[in-house]
Amino acid sequence: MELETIQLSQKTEQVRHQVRNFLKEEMEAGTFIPQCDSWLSKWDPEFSRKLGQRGWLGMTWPKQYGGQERTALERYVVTEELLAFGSPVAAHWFADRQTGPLLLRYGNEKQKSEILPRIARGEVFFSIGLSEPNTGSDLASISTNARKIDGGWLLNGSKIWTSGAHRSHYMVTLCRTSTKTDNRHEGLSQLMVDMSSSGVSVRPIHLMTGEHHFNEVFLEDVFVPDDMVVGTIGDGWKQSMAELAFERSGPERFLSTFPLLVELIRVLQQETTNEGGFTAVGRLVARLTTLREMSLGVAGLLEQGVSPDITAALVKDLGTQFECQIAEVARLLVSSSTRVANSRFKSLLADAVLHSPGFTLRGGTTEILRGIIARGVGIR
Amino acid sequence: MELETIQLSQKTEQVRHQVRNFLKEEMEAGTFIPQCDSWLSKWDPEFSRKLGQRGWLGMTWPKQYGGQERTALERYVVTEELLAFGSPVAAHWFADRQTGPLLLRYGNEKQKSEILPRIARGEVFFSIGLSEPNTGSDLASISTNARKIDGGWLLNGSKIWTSGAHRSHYMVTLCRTSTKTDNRHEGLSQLMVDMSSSGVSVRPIHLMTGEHHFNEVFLEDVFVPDDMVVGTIGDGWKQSMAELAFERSGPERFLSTFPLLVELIRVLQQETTNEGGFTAVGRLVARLTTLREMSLGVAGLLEQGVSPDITAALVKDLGTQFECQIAEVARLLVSSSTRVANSRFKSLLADAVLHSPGFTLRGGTTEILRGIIARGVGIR
Amino acid sequence: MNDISQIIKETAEKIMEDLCTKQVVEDSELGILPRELWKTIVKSGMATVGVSEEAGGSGGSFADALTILRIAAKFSAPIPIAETLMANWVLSEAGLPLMEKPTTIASNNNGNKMMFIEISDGWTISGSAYDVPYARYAEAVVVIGNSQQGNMVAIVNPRACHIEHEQNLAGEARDHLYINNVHLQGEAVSRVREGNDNNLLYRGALIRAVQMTGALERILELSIAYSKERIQFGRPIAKFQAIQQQIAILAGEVSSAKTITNLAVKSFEAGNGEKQIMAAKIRVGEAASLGAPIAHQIHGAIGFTDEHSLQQSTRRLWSWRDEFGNESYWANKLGNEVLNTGPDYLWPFVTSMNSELVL
Amino acid sequence: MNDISQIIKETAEKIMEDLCTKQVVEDSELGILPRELWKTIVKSGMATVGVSEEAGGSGGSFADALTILRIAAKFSAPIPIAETLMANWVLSEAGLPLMEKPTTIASNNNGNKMMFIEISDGWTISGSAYDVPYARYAEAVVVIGNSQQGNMVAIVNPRACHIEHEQNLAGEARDHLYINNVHLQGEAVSRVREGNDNNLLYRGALIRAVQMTGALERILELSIAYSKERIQFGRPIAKFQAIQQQIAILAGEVSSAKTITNLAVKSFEAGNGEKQIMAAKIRVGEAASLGAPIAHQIHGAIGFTDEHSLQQSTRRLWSWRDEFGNESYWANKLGNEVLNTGPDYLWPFVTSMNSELVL
Repeated sequence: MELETIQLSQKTEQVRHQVRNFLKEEMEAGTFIPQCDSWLSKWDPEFSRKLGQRGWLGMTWPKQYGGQERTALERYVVTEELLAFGSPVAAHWFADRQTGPLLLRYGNEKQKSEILPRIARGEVFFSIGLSEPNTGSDLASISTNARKIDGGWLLNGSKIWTSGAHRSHYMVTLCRTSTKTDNRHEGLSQLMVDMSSSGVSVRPIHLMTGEHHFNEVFLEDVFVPDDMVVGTIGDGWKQSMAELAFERSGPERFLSTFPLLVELIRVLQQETTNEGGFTAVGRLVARLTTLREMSLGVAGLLEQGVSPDITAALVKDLGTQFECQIAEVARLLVSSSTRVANSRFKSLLADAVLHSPGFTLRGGTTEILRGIIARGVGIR
Repeated sequence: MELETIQLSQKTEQVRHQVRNFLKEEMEAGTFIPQCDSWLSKWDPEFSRKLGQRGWLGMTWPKQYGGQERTALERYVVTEELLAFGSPVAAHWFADRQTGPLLLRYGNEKQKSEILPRIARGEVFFSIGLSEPNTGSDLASISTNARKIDGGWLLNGSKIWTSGAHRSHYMVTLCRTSTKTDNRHEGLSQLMVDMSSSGVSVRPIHLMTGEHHFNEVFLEDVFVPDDMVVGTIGDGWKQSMAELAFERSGPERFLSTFPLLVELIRVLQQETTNEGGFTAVGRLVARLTTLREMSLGVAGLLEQGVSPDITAALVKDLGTQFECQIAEVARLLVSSSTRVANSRFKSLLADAVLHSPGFTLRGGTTEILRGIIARGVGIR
Repeated sequence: MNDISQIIKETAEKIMEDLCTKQVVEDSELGILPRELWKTIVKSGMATVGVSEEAGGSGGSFADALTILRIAAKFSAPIPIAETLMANWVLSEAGLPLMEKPTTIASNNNGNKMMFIEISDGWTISGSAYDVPYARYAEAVVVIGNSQQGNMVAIVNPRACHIEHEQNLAGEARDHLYINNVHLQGEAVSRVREGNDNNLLYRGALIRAVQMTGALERILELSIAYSKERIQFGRPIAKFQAIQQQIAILAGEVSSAKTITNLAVKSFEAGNGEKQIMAAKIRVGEAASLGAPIAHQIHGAIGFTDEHSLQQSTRRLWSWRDEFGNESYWANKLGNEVLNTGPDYLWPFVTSMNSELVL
Repeated sequence: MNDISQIIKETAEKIMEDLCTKQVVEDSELGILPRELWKTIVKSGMATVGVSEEAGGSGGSFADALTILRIAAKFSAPIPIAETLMANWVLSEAGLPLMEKPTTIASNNNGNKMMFIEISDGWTISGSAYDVPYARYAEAVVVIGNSQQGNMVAIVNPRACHIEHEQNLAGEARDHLYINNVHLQGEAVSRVREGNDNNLLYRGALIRAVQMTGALERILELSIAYSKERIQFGRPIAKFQAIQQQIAILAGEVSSAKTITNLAVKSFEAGNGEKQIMAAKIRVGEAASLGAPIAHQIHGAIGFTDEHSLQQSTRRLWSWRDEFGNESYWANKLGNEVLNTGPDYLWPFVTSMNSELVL
């Protein structure tokens, strides 16, 4: 579990500069206002297309599939800049982070050549169809199933918590393609569902904030042609797990509330001396620096083709707690009895607080992650 | 789990006054200096005898057995004053808290009339022989055993973590008196061992501080006469568990580091304005007040003959964490880079830190207590 | 608990169970005040508990009134019952008529400014107040403010005020209210009896502590129930030790909140509750901050959607912990008091916490 | 990691395994300095790593030296290797002869006062220093203090000092040292090159962060091993979910400590580590404060007795977190810097943390 310290190359830092300048310009032009949790909440296809135009989506993919053949660390830097500025990246998020790499690794040629370039241009968006109403952390218990018919599969069941399903073009759907055996991980497959297919219906699930990002997707006799099977029939579990490990250690696991931290500092700057504030901010920055180093270290390993499951789980466990911690520190430092002139602070704090329950649940709950870590250190 | 707010009577408050005055006088006379964790660490038979002379040991017991027939709340008040002042109460602690009530409830007439008055005078001290090297939290797995012989029992085995065994007169010893069955709680009994018996040997276990309070007691063919059996042969488990519930919610579960809090305030008073310090101290005092109310509430229930296992477990779980928290807050508030003139603070902090690992282990670990609570709320 | 108290408690529970459903709470966020719930509450006399019958109230103690608030909060009741009760205490102390209509209070707390000026034929009132609970629904605003003659109180018609809609995290109305030269007759204005801004702040803090305690009870009940129902890996999640340990922590927080709130209520009733209220607002705020995330963690994603009522309680906890002073605010005040008291009087300070009570 | 670094690491591990047993650490608390361990360390050249061979050192980088300290700390090595290494860096920078004898440093940090006064035939030094590591065992004291000519450094014979024995929570010597008009020849005193008091404070903080990281690795290893051995309720406690979750938390803290310490070491080596060292001392201190109780909770009572070596590591963690500035001290400093940098430069501040490294 010892990570090498990553030094980012000059070239990588140049990319950072470009992204940072772009974001400042967009912000000044009023394209977006920094938001907490923008990778879940702020869906802006126009913004995604701009990123695509600049080559900042699908960055690491082969040029033949619309990519830029940049390094994983260059992609990392782009991602962290986008998140640190709280920019509206929800539309392309899952396609760029998960579906692209999945298709590159397991997809057939048609999928790769037709879909990847469109993802990289910020034109095609994906949802991930994993959870079902009764699964929760117990993913292998899913019951959505596909029956083989002529030329494809007939899909029935439902998926829940599918972010953006009401606006995305496809959903990669984990389903059962043969009956359950004692080994529950067998007989699962991944099918790519065109969301405009007949038999697909989407029910919104509103968050407690009133926002609509999540959905329940119902699949009734949805036809999925053979060439939309991802990878190998029966390998769905293995493929999905590889996908999940990818999503655990990115900067979205500790930067979701970073825009609030920025605003907290703005408010504290205006206050008279606040020793408690200095100390609390210093601790947060030390923690943030550490998390970023860990996350970068994992990215470095991924670049070398190593898949550091345990460390990735550690980053997510510690990182998502850190995201909640920013909110707690912020509210305690800014006395509720003093009127806060800064309404940006108030609204960022509200978002951070109301989104925080999701941080430690999505992508593997704290309990599940700690189980993975325990197994990693050899005690489970 | 809702506790009634307890109002202490005038009479009870008078007792408090007497004890407080006594303690101030003793402190001024140099009899003792306030210490953290004094109920484990500060053994002073002379001090115990003084308390006995004033009627502050065995307070609730019948007069015929040397008691004062005072209320449980009066005893509570005496106990909390003794602990808040960090006075040297280790010698009589277990005899007064546990053994006395045990004998009153289960002891035979001889035990009650001969031993209780001597405990109440602060002349006879007890150890508790429960844990064994391989038991830990799994008490029912003990293997110390007693074989019936003419006129008594022959005891073999060993006990560990027996506080004060090297200085106490008796040890109440949980042992197996018939062979193990599927129900591991059957066949256990409590025998009272005279520590001067032949076959008893005591090996000191030194703490990391170098202090000697704990021991391992070896029992080789120790003869225990029939009249030293406590209660009924075979009922040892039930009797011991009742005893443990008694010890969970007293003020010794949240006041062990109180003398450090007093000294922290002395140090902070001398510093220039320290807003962070005010807030941290305010939080600690709010927490302390809450714990004391809960503990008093349990004492009130015990007075009514109710045994509130869950709430007692809550008090111990929250209280022992609070004891650790005082140490952590204290060290962070008093900057390590400023020289602390107050050497009392330094030494109390050292004691608190080095004793803290014991707080959340003794009398039921955090994990065990939370299991009890979970069962209490109906989910286990 | 005496008989009357028991009756008040049971009545309140019955009313809430019947009329304060998840739907009612939901609708309130769309701007629908549950008139039937309000009417029933008023008819049962609950809007004036804590004011003696001689003074036109329903009798009962402050503690009884707070019991009603705890129960209402447990059900997330979206009505200004806390504000109306508090208003009636202020009115009765000032010798003004009691209110049975939805009422709110605007005072000089929290950086607000309310000014009474005596003129030839009565008074004019001007000022602004932020985060006034339920102002948009109120049919009366009890305004407390300064004047050259000391603190004054009066009932103002909300239609004479300018109201901007705002809300807290729970979607409860917390409006900004502006009063511009409202003219009142002399007899409609009264001097605040002994009460002052500070007193209102303490009362508000106590009320929020009581309400949070109710909401905490609720999230514990919901969490226990959900953990027994929800099946994962072939068994109820309540069977997993990690979940058991979390629920035990939550139970500890809820129990702590109840205990310190009860102490504060009893002390307040005895006319002596300042430091107990501080301790309660701090400790209950901590319980809310630690407890709400645990409840959500146990419930999984469903808990933070509008499909489950958990979030109605947790959002209230997150809002209420910051209203009338958050943990830091009160901890700073209490810590200050402790440091002024000094090290050698710390223990007497702690033991004095429960030394003057009405039981 | 290059070949030389690898050799240094393996050599240090081998020496510690062989010579730094639990007994050796125990004996040190009785006042016995492990001479053989020291001699072996010196013979292998480890006391002068980080000083170039041209300057009389063993070569290798600062990072190599810190690797040695991390390994020594993992074994709780009761020798002044950190102090001697640091002393040698200071001496080589000042052009004074290196030390292979046990050496310690007394400087103006931490409220100490050390004064150099130039006289006709050299210098006199006077002053006092608190908590000087291993002073009673040292055969040389490197004293750094003020003079009218700036900061000066010199090697002082401890026999010319008055030493009062004190110790930290781990029983490591932290003595008070008084110097009264010690006279030195002119050539024995040198100006401190660029280095200053602050520099020493940062170096000390880095060293303690590195040492804590070593101790944290140790307590994680011990906890994992113990949880697999210890049987309760018929199975190893490692099989209980509550224990697994605790060990996962501990693993997270240890991993965090390693990561931030590595960053600080690399940045320091690049001559640029101030803010990274701050972050490291804060975060590693937090890891120590959270991790040590978990390790003890897993070990049960045996862990806090002298029969188990866990406490040799945890007591060091508790001591070292407070030496050279605790978490609050550095967090205040770092927070101040962040607030001065301002909100709009916070993110660039964070990303600059790893922008200048030697790898």
